[in-house]
Amino acid sequence: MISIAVQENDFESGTEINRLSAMGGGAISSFVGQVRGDGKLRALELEHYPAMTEKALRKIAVKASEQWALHGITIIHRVGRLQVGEQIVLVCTCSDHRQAAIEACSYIMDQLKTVAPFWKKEILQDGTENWVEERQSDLDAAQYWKN
Amino acid sequence: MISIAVQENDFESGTEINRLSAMGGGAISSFVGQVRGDGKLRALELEHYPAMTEKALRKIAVKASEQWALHGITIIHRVGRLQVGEQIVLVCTCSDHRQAAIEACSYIMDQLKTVAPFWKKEILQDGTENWVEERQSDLDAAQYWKN
Amino acid sequence: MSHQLNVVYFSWVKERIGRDQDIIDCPENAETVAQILEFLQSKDAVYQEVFADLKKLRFALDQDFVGLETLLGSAKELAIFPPVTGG
Amino acid sequence: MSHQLNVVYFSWVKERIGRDQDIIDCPENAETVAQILEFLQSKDAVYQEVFADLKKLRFALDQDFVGLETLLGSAKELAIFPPVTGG
Repeated sequence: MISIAVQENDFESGTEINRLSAMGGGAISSFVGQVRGDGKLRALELEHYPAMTEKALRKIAVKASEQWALHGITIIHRVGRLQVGEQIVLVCTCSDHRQAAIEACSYIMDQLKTVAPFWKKEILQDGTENWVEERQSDLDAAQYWKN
Repeated sequence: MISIAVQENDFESGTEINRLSAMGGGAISSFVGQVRGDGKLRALELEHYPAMTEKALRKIAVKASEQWALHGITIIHRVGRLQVGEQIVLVCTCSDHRQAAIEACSYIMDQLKTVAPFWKKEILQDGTENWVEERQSDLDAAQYWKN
Repeated sequence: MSHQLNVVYFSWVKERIGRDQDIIDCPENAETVAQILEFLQSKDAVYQEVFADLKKLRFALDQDFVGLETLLGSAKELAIFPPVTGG
Repeated sequence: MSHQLNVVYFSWVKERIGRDQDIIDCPENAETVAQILEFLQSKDAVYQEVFADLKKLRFALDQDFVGLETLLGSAKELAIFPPVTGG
């Protein structure tokens, strides 16, 4: 069961984990990304491509479910303005086996970072704004799964 | 910050994730193991070696914090009688980087399966009881981190 | 018959162009993504500057990632944006 | 002076022996974990049977995993149990 949500509202990781664990697989892996403060950052503005976002996330989830035996996949990605410390993304996977759950969760995050149409703009304490640039480490991580 | 708990009571994965995410690392990985039903199983009885358990879990957490840059590690393991579907274990890690958080979480689970003094007894629907035997796949998983 | 294409922009591409989409009539000889970019650049100095470094851009045709040489076919929407940075 | 050792059992080792610990006076010539096992086996047919296949057992001395040839030293507690199966 694949569940995808793109929303402005916050989410409760515990609620999502409990929903997947109710499927009885026994192994639930999850990842939460949040806005990390470095002293200079005030907030992030998350833009996306509404017509494409859910399609792209679903494609990633389907690929994961073809590679690992999963009972369920949940992806929630927030958009709009997010303050330092707020949650951005949740990926949660449920399987009979912990390696499958953990690897699928890691795979989905790596793909999401490189093929889901989201763009982050940093709003700094001094008011300046910068579009975040892609990172080589994210490209390398996504590449790993192709080998 | 390492937090270890061995307890009969259930836990709330969301509460534990939120506690670690409050440290501001930005990347929070977690794993939940639960009693998986196969139709024949009624419950598990989790025994442990109280004088050693926390020491063994803390040693695993310290080793993880030496290998990855982590802001926090939480390990909760339940003991006593657990019905099908109940949660057994939670591992949660927080880092600045998602790969570090995910790998450390995976490492801790693999170590926990092989060097933490817990023993599972299966209580089947028909009343028979079996001590669970160690699995080669768990030994292989723990071995992986030594290479 | 002229083929209408909705060209949508995101992130700094949208900011620099100053709007989030253009509805264009594809010229007869524009068969690929690259040729649409050339067409837009020929019309306007802003496009010329924003699309100057193609390595900094990514493209999606009807909401699927494509390369510069992909044929437009009967696609209705071309999206132009920088590399994604979500998650 | 005789060295007292608390020998604790878990899982099916505890069930087969029928209790969760023994407090024993180590014999003078028992210096390793293996020698304590031999000493216990020599005392009782139940120990002899439960400890018959050493490959199925694991050991901890003062709450640290050890091998059969580890020296007892001044350890106060020896634990004998099957491979762990938590998580």
